[in-house]
Amino acid sequence: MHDPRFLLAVVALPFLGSVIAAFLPARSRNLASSLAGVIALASAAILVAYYPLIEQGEIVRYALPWLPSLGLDLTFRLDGFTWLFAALVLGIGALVILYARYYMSPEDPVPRFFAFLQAFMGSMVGIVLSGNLIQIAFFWELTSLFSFLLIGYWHHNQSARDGARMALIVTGAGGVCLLVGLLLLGRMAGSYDLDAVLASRAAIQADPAYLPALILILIGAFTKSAQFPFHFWLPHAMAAPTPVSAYLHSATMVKAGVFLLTLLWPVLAGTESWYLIVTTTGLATLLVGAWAAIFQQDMKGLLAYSTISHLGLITLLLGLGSPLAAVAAIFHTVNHATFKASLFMATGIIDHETGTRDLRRLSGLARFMPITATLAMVAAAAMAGVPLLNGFLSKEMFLAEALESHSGTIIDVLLPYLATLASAFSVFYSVRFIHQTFFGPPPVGLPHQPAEAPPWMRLPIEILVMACLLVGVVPALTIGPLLANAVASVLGDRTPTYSLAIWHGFTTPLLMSVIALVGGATLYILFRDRLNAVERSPIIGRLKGRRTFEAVLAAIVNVARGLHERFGTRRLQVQLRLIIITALLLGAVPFWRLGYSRGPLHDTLIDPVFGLLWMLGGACAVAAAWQAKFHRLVALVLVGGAGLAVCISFIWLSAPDLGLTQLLVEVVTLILLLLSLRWLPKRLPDIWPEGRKPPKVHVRRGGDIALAVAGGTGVAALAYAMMTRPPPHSISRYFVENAYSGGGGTNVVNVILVDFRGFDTLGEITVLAIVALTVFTLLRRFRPAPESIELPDQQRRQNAFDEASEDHAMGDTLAHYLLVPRVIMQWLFPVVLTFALYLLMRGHDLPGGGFAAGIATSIAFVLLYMANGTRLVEASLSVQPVRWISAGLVCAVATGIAAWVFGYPFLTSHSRYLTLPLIGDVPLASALLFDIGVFAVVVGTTLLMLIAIAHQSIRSPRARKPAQPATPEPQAGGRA
Amino acid sequence: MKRLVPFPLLALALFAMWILLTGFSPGHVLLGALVALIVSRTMLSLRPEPPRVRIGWAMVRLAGLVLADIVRSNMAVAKIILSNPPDRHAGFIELPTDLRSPYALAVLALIITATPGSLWVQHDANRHVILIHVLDLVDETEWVTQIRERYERLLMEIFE
Amino acid sequence: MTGWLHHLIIAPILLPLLASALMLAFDERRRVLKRWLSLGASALLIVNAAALLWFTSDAGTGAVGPQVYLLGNWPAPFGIVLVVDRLSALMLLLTNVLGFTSLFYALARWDRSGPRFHALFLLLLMGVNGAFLTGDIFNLFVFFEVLLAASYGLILHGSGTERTSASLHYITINIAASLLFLIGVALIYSVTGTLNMADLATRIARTDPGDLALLEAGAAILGVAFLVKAGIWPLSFWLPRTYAAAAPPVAALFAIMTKVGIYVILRLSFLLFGEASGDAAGFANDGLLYGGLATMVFGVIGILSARQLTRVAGHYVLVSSGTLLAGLGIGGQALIAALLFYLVSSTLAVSALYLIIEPVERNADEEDMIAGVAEPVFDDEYVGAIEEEEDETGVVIPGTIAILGGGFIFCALLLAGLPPLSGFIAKFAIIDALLRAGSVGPMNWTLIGLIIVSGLATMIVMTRAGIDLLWTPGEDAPSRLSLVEVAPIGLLLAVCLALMLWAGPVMAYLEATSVALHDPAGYLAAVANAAPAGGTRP
Amino acid sequence: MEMLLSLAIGVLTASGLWLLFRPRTFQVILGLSLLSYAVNLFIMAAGRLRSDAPPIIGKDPASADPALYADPLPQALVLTAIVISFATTALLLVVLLASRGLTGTDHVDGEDGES
Amino acid sequence: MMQAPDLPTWAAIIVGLLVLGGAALTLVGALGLIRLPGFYARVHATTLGATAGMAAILLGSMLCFSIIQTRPVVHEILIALFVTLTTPVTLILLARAAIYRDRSEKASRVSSDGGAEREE
Amino acid sequence: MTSLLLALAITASQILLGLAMGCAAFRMLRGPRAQDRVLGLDTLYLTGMLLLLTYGIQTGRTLYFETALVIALLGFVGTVALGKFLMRGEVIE
Ligand code: NA
Ligand code: NA
Repeated sequence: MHDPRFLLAVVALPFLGSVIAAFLPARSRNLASSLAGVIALASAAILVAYYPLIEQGEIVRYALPWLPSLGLDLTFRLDGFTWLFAALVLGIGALVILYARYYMSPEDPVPRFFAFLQAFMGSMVGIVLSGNLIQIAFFWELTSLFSFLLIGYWHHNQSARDGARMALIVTGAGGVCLLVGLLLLGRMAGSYDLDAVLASRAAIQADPAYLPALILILIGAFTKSAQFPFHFWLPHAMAAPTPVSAYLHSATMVKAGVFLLTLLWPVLAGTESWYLIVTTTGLATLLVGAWAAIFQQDMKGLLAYSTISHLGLITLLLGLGSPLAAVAAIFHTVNHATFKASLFMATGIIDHETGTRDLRRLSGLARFMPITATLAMVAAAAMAGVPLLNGFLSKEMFLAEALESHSGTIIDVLLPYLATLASAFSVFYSVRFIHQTFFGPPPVGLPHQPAEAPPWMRLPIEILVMACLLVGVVPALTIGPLLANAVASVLGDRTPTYSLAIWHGFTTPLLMSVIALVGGATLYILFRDRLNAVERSPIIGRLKGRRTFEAVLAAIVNVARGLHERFGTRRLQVQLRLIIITALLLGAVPFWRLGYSRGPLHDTLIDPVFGLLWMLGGACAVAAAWQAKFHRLVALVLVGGAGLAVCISFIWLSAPDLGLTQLLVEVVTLILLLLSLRWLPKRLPDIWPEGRKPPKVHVRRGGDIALAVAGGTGVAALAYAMMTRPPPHSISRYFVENAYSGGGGTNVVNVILVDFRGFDTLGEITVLAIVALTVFTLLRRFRPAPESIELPDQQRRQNAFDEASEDHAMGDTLAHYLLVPRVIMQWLFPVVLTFALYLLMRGHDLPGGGFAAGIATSIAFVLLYMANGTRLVEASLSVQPVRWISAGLVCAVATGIAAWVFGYPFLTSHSRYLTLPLIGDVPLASALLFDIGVFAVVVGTTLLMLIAIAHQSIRSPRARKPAQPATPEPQAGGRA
Repeated sequence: MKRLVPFPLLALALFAMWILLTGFSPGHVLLGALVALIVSRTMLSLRPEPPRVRIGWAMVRLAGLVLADIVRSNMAVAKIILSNPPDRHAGFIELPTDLRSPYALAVLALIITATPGSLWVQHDANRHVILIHVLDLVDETEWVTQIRERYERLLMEIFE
Repeated sequence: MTGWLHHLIIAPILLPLLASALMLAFDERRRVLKRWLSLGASALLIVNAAALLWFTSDAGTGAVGPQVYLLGNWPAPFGIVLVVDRLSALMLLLTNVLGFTSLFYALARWDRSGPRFHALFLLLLMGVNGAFLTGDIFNLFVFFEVLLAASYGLILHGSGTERTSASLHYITINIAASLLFLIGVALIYSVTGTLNMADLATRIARTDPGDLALLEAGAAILGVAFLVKAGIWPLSFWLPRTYAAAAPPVAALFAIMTKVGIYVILRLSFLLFGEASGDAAGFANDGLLYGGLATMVFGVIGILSARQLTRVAGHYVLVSSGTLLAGLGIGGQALIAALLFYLVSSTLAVSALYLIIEPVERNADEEDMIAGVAEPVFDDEYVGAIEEEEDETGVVIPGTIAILGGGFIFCALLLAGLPPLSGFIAKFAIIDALLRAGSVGPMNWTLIGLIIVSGLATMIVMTRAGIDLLWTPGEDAPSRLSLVEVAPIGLLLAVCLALMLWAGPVMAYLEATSVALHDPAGYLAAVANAAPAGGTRP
Repeated sequence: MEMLLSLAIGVLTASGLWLLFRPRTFQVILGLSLLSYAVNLFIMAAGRLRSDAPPIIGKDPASADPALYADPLPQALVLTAIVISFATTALLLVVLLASRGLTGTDHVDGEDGES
Repeated sequence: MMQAPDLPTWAAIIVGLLVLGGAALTLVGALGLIRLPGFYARVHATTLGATAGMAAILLGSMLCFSIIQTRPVVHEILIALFVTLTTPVTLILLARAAIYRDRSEKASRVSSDGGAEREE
Repeated sequence: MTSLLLALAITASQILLGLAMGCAAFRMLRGPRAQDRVLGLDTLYLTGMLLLLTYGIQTGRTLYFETALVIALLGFVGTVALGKFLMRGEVIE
């Protein structure tokens, strides 16, 4: 096949299968498994179809543009090495699928399982076929994700959940490091394209970022390949269904790390740091894994540690940096995949058939399941490195390399001994694995009576064991060409001559092998009885990896919580102080850099009245600040005084509109605040007797005073600096010049509000509308505090008085109180309305306008409410504030949109004079219509808010009824 | 007419107010009339006690009396404030009244309160007694008779 | 964009305003009508935003570049202008997608937990859209107030103690920030005499040196107001709490709120204090960088210490803001483009997360779900499955859980920046840009480190939460999950998937956006040359 | 006058800030009122001080001379600001009431700590 | 700020006297607010400014603007009317409230063995 | 000359009114009881209105008239509310 496009299919097919499987019904296990199998085989078939090209040493490439500006294209790339690896992934994948079909319980909803498995397979193939560094990272993280899902497949088991989580966190974290490492690598190479990277060895190794990149990439690879000290997650991943273990821990997942190391070997290997880090890590892993495997009681645990050990071996080989070692690494990768997969599957059969994997409980199974026993024995022999099996060949290569001198360090000296020792351990646990399971007396008290597994379930093992044998016996005819392709594409012109012969004569490696075999077997015979009593591995059992993992996580969280307490707050006061401090500091920075100076203008002469005004205004403000805690009403009155000073200042500063509006707003705000005062708690005296405040309080208040004074000073300084500077050439000149000619009004401020910047006003009335709706909504569910539900003290006393005195009926005190005021206030209502209409009408030319008119109108209503009480007013008048709001908004927007009809943008005003008989020129401005909209919204909103608050007084008697004791909070729709 | 303009006095007052505010022009006469008509009708829904007012000389006489009293008491109170005589003593007086119309009572309240030195505090509708505070109380009965003679009679004439 | 099409620029503001104004005319009994009205308006807003994006990108025929709308037909520096360029079109589209999905989700039941939900919701959209469109700093203030007011209403929607208490803080803090906003605007106006952003840009270049300090002080104080909204540390403690208190669809829409602050900082810093303005710009950039890094650290700490998923989400919002601010502080064309990608992706992710939290937690057994990763799970070395009797048969996952689980995993991946959704591309693009700079400074490394750490923290916590909530077998049957709840989450995730698949064109758009931001000449020219309709005013 | 007005703004700001930092919601509301006075005057100050020059022009073109009038723009901005701060104050007030009803305290943090 | 409209001398004198007199009367009333003991006495003081003081200033204003605009300007009447209508309302309401509070305070003083009452 | 006289008279009366406002403010600050303060505020408003009227005369503009009118017509509403609150414990029943 020459069309590179099918490479995409190799990766895409498993994902497609995954999606299909996800939607299959839970019970369709035959369909799900056959579909998965077919897909794996189809992908594999495409791969096989590319073999002729690969054999010729060609590299198949297919790129789809994806993120070209960042040098990221979806690139698939197939060479000898990746072909071999992909074949392994897909081939073993197909076998695992077949195996899983029989392994998984009929009750198990396997479509989900196969969905995850295929997605995992796709991700793994994705890593292998990636022609781009980022794409590798992409699929890399996907394998972490899907392995998480696979390990946690039986998530109703605690161990599965924990194992999955640990695997994800460790490998995911490694993956992120890998991403950065690869990004650095790409930066050094000038491209993320793999071929470009592979071609820039010299540039990369000379780059100062080489070491950080190397470390980051190695962290990624080591976590994935369970290298010491990151190995601890792998044994816990055994909580996965056995087919998953067979797959993840033989050909995929853990192999991704060594795959990457092999792939990047040409550019990364050969430096001293590479040698030191990779070799040391590999060696440590090799020994630790082998040692721990000896002491496992769980068959899968033993295999897991053995996997760790073998991965260490491969890593060690890659770390050595010599081409021959690389060849051995590639070869061992393949070999390990075959025998380890078959061993896992055999373990699965035993578990399946006997109900346990405990080496201490199992015994003499060979007579119950002879075929499985045979297969397992062969595979275990391969693992131990027994001649005529594939494991022997690669281990011989390893031992030969161990004898070579690579760096002249102590590692060179120690390596032969340690390699032999590790091999002996390997023999030790292999023998134990086989002997304790299959030999000895028949087992007692197993959950199930052991029996041979169904033939289809054995078939994958048979195929794999056959492969072990064939490679072991006739390597050159079987694996030879494939390995040659792979080696050539990794090593290129550094490809060494190597021999795949079974017999090299009596060499030192052979001697080491023999020592290992004999030593391992001897050790087993010596210690076999004691092993069963071991709870955890001696020496390294103290390296409690997972415990450390959890402890580290816990420490992180505890530290985080401590820091969060320390550097965060829930308190409003602190947050407000921080905002003001920040503003003060940032506002001061420019003056600190450039210096503060007043402007060149002289102060204008102080008007004595203005001075008097602000003496009392300032006194009111300060006094209000002082009184607000214990004397709310007093503070309110004082703020009113300061407000009046502000209003008069506006007039003095040539802003009649502002004075007018501010006054009206003052009145409404005062009423609002008074309305709310009734619902606030009674002020209790200071909790500290006068003068006995704790020093902390003094300090805090002192700080607040300092901050307040600093803020006041800062704002004053800014204001002074502004006012003493000559005004810039402002855009407002245009407003004055065009207010009448273009806007049809003589009150420039109002023309700005309804025309030049009418859009602001539209937003402003929207704010009003929103706030009113919110207030209304909030008050519909308002529940006063229990002690406020009572009638105010005054009313209770007055009612009591009414009741007690003979010539008073209930409510007479109030009636007498309001008799005269009521008459006047009632008849003022139409007067105020008229005045409001007047303000509305004249706004465009003189101070006034829709807002002022609207507020005045609502004050008129408040007057009525105060005089007559809510019930009486609402019995006679029906005000529908929300309708007013709606109509006002629609009116304002419609006025704006009307301009569209004439081809002008939104809010384009139109004003002209209509000459009517008798009356003369009548100004007709669309702006007036807009202002009417504003008026309606303001009336609606102000009324809605005032009335909503006022209504609480009528509502509360209902709440006061004894029938309703403290009801639980009605949290409709809340998260209950 | 009554149906169209239910409160003619109010409408008139509003119209006058409009003209005072806007100035006299044909357009504003029309607009003012319109506003006065419409706004005065809002009182309909409030259903106030129907005011009965007799327009006549009594009103003018009352106005004159009140103005004169206000000027006089202004001087008196200013003197009190500036000299602050130690023998001044203030106090409440109770004033029985025959007035029943709330409008008449309101106008009396306005007069009493607008006159410096006296302050309407409340009217007990059950006992028909008005409570007044006086700044410089020399003779309680004199106050009572003065108010009854000078104001109450005229008010009865106008409102009842 | 000529003729009637031109009015599309203002439609994102008028459409929701009109729809909500009409809705107010109907009372609460006409719920169905209101639902259709708001959903329809919201869908139209997406179409509208997409059209604007089309017209401002190269894809649009004819009118390439920023489009200007002269309100009231007044010429540029005098009247208020709306400007839609690549950046604002992008933000509009993002906003209205979030708006639509959140609104859709709310139909499940949330819109019934209080009155006037739809009107408030649309008005929030109006405020946000307006903030993205306006080219006038005071009008920006007005739209800030619109969106804030609506957000106050929406947080309180459904009432309850926590919502009320949280909103009390939220409102107070924002009022304080608004006052700072006004002070800043006043200072800037007092020096430059203009409010139009483009006009400001040209006038600032000509500022008298003696007035410079005043101008910068104005910008700095204004900046504080934006930073409060953007959620910078230490001005953002209110944020996680407020968002957690809000109803899920509201919180999901709020995901855009911090981005409004970011947008304004982005817009104004490039327009007003671009490369030319020297020291001040450098100072501001350092501030953003350090502030952003601190925010990220605080966000990570918060994520790790969170006991509820809503808190995780809230602190993730901080991390996202911090990343953007720190990135802005470092600057550079490629980085800004990457940051914009991240902005879009993380906003969608947070929104989806807020939507999915509630149904996920609804299925959980306990109220306070995340035990926290603090408590060790393992007591010792691996012992395998030998000692525990474990059930090695899978359990059928109910459809509800499967869907939720899938959605949850996707959200987690997005947040942690893992494939296959857009979070990965965003992370890649940012780190790539940070590494591509001529010399990679220590601050670049710090930012990279924090990006990685924050991703890991998110992954750790989300894994734990997901396992606890979805995998731990519960006794109760899973509660019902309606399509109305699932569809919007799916839509958001689909958008993220699409961002991944079409990362190329998206990134090309964002790169062009970044280029235009760095060289605002096009923006300035568009505003300056916008001619009133009909030559002169009528 | 400039110095006087600056001082006035400063005093209002300082009083407002002090109240803003207090723990009782009512104090905070009053503080915000005082602060908004200060800010409104500050915006006015941005247009520089002009006495007796209200921006109400005549109808003849000659009267449309900007030099004759106080800057109208800050006035328009203040009007908008007044309205908005009125609205938000009202809202905060009602939230305060609701919070007081639900939590039983008028402390800004909803729990009575030390003041 | 020293400025004033150009008026004929006679008018200027009358206006000046009216305004000054009104202001002085108002000040006297306000002084009463300080000097007079007790709330009920102070209530009366306010009325000075609200009646004669205001009237004088309004007359001055009417005269002044009538001359400036060469037409009768009488809209100040409205202010007089409104103040006259509204001031009593406030004073009545305040005075009655004060009486009530006096009474209740006395009552609670008797009942609560003279514990210091807070202001509100 | 007459103009100066008038100016002096108006300025003097403004100062007098300013002092009157000061007296009212004194009552607001001093109390001693709430109704005293409210009375002070009411007087402050009234005097402020008169001040605005003199300002109108001084500038010869009628622009400030409406503001004065607002105080005259609506200024009392706040005082009424305060008075009612003192008497009844709430403003609108
Ligand atoms: Na009196
Ligand atoms: Na009054």
